[in-house]
Amino acid sequence: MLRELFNKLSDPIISFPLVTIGFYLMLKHYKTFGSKKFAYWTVAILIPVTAWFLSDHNFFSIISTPDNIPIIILLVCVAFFTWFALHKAALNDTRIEEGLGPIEATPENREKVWSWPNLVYTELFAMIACTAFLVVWAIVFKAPLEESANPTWAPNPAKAPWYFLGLQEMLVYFDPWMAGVVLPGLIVAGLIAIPYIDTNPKGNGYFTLKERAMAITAFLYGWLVLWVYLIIVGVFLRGPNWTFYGPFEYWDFHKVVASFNVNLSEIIWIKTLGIGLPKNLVVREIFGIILSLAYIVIIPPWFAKATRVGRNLFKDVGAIRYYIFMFLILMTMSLPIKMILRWLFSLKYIVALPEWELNL
Amino acid sequence: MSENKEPAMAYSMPKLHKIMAILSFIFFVTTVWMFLDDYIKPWKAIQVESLQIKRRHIENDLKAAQKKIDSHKLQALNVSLAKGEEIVASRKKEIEKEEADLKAIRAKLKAQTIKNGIFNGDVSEKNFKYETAMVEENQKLSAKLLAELEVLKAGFEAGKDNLKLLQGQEKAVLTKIADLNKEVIGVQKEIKDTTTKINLLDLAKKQTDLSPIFAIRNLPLIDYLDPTIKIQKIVINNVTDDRYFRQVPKVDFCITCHTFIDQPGYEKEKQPFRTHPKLDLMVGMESKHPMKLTGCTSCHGGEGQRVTDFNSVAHMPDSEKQKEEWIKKYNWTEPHHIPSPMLKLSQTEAGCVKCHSDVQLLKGATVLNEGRMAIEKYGCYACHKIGTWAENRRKPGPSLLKIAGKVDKEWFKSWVWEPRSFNKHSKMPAFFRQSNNSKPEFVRYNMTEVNAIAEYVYDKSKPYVPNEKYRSGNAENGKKIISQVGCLGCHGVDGLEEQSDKVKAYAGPWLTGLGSKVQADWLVSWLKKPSHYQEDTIMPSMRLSDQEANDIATYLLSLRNKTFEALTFTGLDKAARDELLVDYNSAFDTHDSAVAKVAKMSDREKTLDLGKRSIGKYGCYSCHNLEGFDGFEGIGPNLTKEGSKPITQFGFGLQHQVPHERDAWITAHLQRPSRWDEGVDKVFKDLNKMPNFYMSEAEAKKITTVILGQTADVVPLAGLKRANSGEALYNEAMKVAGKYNCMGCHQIDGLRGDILKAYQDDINQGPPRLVNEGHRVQTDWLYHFFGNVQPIRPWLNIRMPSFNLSLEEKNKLIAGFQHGAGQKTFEEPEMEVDWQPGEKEGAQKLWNSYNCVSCHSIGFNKDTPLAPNLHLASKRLRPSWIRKWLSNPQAILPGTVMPSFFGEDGKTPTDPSVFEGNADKQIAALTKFVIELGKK
Amino acid sequence: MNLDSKQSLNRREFFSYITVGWVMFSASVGGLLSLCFRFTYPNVNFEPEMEFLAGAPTDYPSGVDERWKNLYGVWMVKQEGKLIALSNICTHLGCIPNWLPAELKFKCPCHGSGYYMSGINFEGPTPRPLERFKIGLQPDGKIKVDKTKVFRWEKGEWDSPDSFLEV
Amino acid sequence: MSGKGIAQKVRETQVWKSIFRHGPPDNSRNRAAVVAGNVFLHLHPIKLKKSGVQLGYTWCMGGLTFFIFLALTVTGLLLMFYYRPTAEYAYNDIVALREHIPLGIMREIHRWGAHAMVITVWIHMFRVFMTGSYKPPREFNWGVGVILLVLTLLLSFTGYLLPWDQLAIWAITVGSGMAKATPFLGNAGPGAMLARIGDFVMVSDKNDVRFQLLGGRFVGEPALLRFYILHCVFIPLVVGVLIAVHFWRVRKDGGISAPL
Repeated sequence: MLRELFNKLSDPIISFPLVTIGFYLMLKHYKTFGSKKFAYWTVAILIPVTAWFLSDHNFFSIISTPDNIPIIILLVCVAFFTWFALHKAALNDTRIEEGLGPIEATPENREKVWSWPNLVYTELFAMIACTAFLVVWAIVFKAPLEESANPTWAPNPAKAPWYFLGLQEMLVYFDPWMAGVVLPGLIVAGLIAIPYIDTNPKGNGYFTLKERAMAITAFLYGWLVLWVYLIIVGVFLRGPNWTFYGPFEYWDFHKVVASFNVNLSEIIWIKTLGIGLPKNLVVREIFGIILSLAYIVIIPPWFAKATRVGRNLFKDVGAIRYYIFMFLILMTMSLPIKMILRWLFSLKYIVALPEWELNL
Repeated sequence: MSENKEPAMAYSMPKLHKIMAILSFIFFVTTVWMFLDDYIKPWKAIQVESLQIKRRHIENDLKAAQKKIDSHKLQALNVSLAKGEEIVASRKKEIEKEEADLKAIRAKLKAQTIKNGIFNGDVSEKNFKYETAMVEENQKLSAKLLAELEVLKAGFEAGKDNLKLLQGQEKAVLTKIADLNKEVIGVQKEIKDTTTKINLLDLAKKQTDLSPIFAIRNLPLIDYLDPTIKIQKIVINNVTDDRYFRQVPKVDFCITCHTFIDQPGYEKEKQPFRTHPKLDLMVGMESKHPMKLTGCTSCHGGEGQRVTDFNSVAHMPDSEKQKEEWIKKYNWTEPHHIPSPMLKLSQTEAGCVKCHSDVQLLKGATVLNEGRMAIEKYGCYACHKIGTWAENRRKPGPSLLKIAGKVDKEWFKSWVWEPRSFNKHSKMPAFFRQSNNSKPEFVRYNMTEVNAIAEYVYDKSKPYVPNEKYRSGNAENGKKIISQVGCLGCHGVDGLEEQSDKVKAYAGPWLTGLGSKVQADWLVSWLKKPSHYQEDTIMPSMRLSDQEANDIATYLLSLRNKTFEALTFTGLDKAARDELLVDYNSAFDTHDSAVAKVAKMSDREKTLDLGKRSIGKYGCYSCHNLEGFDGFEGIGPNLTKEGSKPITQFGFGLQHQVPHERDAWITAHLQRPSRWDEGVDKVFKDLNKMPNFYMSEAEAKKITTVILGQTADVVPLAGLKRANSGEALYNEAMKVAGKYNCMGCHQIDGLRGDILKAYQDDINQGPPRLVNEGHRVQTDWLYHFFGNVQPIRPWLNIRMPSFNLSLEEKNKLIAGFQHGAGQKTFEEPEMEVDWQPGEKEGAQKLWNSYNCVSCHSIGFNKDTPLAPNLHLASKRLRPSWIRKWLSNPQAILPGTVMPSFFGEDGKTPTDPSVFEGNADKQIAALTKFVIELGKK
Repeated sequence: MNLDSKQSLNRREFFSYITVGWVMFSASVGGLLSLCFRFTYPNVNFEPEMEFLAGAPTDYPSGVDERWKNLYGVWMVKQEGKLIALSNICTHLGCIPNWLPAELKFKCPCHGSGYYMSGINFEGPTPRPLERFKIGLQPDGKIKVDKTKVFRWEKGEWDSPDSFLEV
Repeated sequence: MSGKGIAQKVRETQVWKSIFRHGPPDNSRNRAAVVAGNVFLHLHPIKLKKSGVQLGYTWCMGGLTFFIFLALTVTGLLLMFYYRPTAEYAYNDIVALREHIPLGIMREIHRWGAHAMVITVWIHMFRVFMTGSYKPPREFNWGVGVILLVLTLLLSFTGYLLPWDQLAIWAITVGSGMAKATPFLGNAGPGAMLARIGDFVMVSDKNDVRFQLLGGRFVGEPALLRFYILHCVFIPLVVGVLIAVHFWRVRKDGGISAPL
């Protein structure tokens, strides 16, 4: 029963909101989360839980697939380093509140030391450890090799390399031109733009959360929830036909999930208005087009005028930075918005123009 | 200069800029040059030209098509269209109403589709859950799910019903609308139908426009988007290029320039725009060798993957004239570093051999077949291995095992020394008196060798006593018999030159000077029963009467060669003999011990030893049966892969006038093999031993084609012509037929029938042509016939001989004919005649009305028969063949005297009164009638 | 000529050389780079051909024609004045369905998916109708089927004029 | 002569001195000299802030990324001796590496190392973000870093195809399928419809950006060759150059990050 509960919980419809809430709690109570006590307790709880998870045949077989090993390492690393970063930030923030300044800025840490041997040896140790780790990894786990390439028969599911599975998961909600081209392009462009948008002079060179709450919240949400979480879903929870399977669920080929999705235009013209779809494509999709444009064009100025946060931000960074930032945030948020619309209304496309290959 | 010089500057800025400008200009020019060099290609110009040619053809087609259209009719249609539009316009309101209905229905339809889609998904999901619960034996859950499922399913069913209802309504409304528009729709369709062809042609013509879009598509840099001018390719997976480490599928770009090679209608264009001349056999979509499957270089050779220019693909001119022309037109040069240049046009058939390796004669490959026949004639295969098709053949020369009983030793020596001095048509080649062995010291050795050979051969010869006595006869009569019974199918004969030259028979020797050669008794007994002298001879018995045999012998003996009779051959030069023996022996020993060894031998031993060695040296045993040479291989090099032999491995000696090409060497070699020794100082034993056949250039060229076809190319199994079991048996049979020269007389399935050329006036007087013979005659009958030949066509002078066939050969022949014609082994011919009511009477009526007995008179009246005895037909012929034959004899044997009673299509009887003029019924009845004749 | 005008002349001269030099240089480098770009598109492509000529529309009787099924995996279906080229890959798991003339349906032997003659699915586990291929008429009146372009019903592509031939 | 004496003698030879310009780094002068005088070590400053050597602060993920890059270069170079990028042989060669080629485990190291590099480079970025180390004067270097991150993913992606197994071609088919949807440049992307005049189709599967990537309309032998070249030569070259720029800017923009 517990397993079934986990299966149910891990469905993105439930787990995505859960993860979002967890993310909010984590940042809100980062000092608790970043404490060593919390870490010890978590590990203490996680060890038997993991053991119980591993005892399940289906879970174990998914986890131990050779190509999934790196994702597990990634998970462990991300979990640890997230905790570690927040731990460090919590320590620094406490010090800053006390007026002491960050640890990294203490005189003993600003003292200059010789590169040889301090740095060189540190690096050498890291290299040796890394080499040893890689060798052990290579010996214990064979690199994956499946049957010879056969262009006439596709495995089901056909998955992209794991680091792109976040993008492939987005394909459920977006057309390839958005999920595969526009959004990744914006991720790269947005990342490069970060230093030019973030004008906050504080927090340069040391761990802190309080001094850069908004920047870190935005970045971590993108990184942890919209990237790492989606990869986990894509790797572990998507089976044949990209159908959702819980962690303890057997990948039954015949599993069917009811998924008949409807376009916004169909909802409005047929369901609500009860008349057929207009012939003219633009007229047909006019509601979706207006909505999408409004989302991008109206929200930023309204936000800057109507809300305190928006006003401050606009004042702090100036118009250009503000609009670029808002654009990026809106594009980021389009994914969760699209997810929620899909789950709540079975909405397929807001703008459905397959004739022009332009679906939103 | 110095006034505006900056400190710490080696050069002034303006100078640097100037140099920069100059170098950049050079850089720019080279870039542009490279760009143009990459873009401008000769084949592009050719494709543009081909586009114009195509346009011209389309315009002609268009004119023809426009002429075909009845303009009045079109006009009338247009008028009725206008009328129809008026009528429809008057119904505007109705139509609008219906269209509004349609819209409403479609909206509902769409809504229902969505609903059903949701239902479908829900039902499937619920069903899966229910099944899972059932499997897990969770009764409570499954019961609950089942209840839900039932509800969903009911909803889904209702939805589906509603959908069908709506679809029905939609259809009804659509029909109504179409009905309201019918005046317009019908006429529009008719107009469209009449103008389809023109519209399509217009479209095609548009594609040949040299419009701005055409220019843009082929613009440099963006000509990757969707160019119209592009390299066209054929990838042939079943034929490979040998890259030595690997066999790589062939790729041919030839059609890049030969644009219309597979399209009929361009036969009269200049090259490279001409259609392939044999479209029904090659290249054409419907042919046996479609372009996409066979490609071009598989047959023609050359470098299919190259498109740079005319030379890069290794085009080869067929003649000096063409060479001159190409040099002028295309700047043609000899191909370099290309192992297999294109086959010259006249040698193209060499390309067939690559895939059709096992068959004897290949239908349609005239040059190749004639080349193979020449090889058969001269017996090249006896000394050289030439592929699998030439394996296991008879020895081309006569057996010498009983030679002493046939010709005398003196004649033998003079013959061997120079066969042509006795018979200018001799197939026996000349080993001596050639350009490389005519030096006095070589002649002395050669004559010694000939003496020794004769001694050896006669020493081993068994005694032979003829079994007939010559009683003399009428020479004139003999000559007539020779010309009539079919001797000319194998032999040319002095005095019958006119016919002989027409037939060009080659299986047997040209008969000349026999009076100077053989004894009369020998000749008669040979004519009566050839196997008495030589058990394995292919010379058949013509079942000659004593008188006939004596008449023929008289004629043949009257042919004498006085000059040859006068020849005497110098006796054995013992010194030369010993020198030669010492030479042989010193190959593995010192000169002194060789001398000692020879000295120990007796005189006779020496002569016989030299005789045997000389026979081995010249390979006489390859062509003639000789004692002491069992299991010896032919002395010539293996020619199975000669067509791929690198040109550098051909020794051209000092023959600079022979072009350095594979085919030129082979042709030159065949015509005068001794030429390579000319001007070269060689010792006696190293002289080129290939004899001179004195063949004509034409023959040499044909043989060259065959040899060129013997390449090392590995063709994957899928690409080879693999004979099915029937074809394989047929090929075997044709090998036997080739051995006994059946096709010297019979034309078999369209091939050869040499002697028919002497019957051009009336082909029906010649030996019967065999078409699908295995289908025509019953296998048992054929077997019996080979053993006991009985005349079927008594009015013919020419005779089917009685061959000395072995049991195996007989079986091969009958099996080959039978399976080659696709006849099953155990098929019982429908011998039981089972008459339908009234059928027999009808058959009798037809028999009379078609007047069969007027030709098939045997057994019916005393008239001279002009056609075979039908009483024997049931034993001989297959009923299904009789039916086929009756329906249209001309289709099987063009020019036959058998009339076609059922028209060209075999469906229109000349006597329509019987069986309501149903041809099939008439033919069936007649067939039964004929079979019944044999039963009585 | 005074000094001023001489200097300005020099400047003009100097300006033109530097312009010529660098403009030509940039043009050449740009040209070479665009050639490199062009280089990535080969002139001859060795991929298997996805198009085939399928004779004249009149060669096909009404109903389902199976002549290209084995060679190209295509059914030619003539129905209601339209000729279509239907893929013979089951949209469920990729098996090859059979045409059952008696029941006028395609039936997949693997898991029992059924399709109407039009390719629409109506039974079994399959999620969507069969796919159609691009079909068009050549100037010589022959049909050309292009398998690279697929038309899917669920995307509303079956109304596209390239997805059928009016006969 | 004692061991020490021999060592002393060796250190005094011309050969030794021509290679090592200074004594053992056991005093300030030589510690400075060894870092400044060694082409590999001079990437480092002679002295740095103490926080820069604390693993708790730096996590050493950038350094590890570079080290793994080097390890991948070496193993990859060795793998190239046995691997042939052709449709006939690619798979067999990988099987051979797995089954019988000495030290075929190199392939495992290469593959896992590639995954490890993706992870370390992500965490490196994570750390740099968390310590705000992209802030002035390091904005440009952050941009270089992002591009290096993308190139790392591309390196891994192009290498993914090379084993030529089902995993490989279908992952690349799915991955490269997205390129097909590029607006205006992919045949199934928005705007591709517009780029046609009559039957002149300017964006089709024969000329779009996906074709350029794969050298064909689907993942076939040309794609294998292109990915091989990209994986082994082209991207590593670009990455190498950018790494040099990245390191140079680390030094020039104030060394390993620390509070300003």
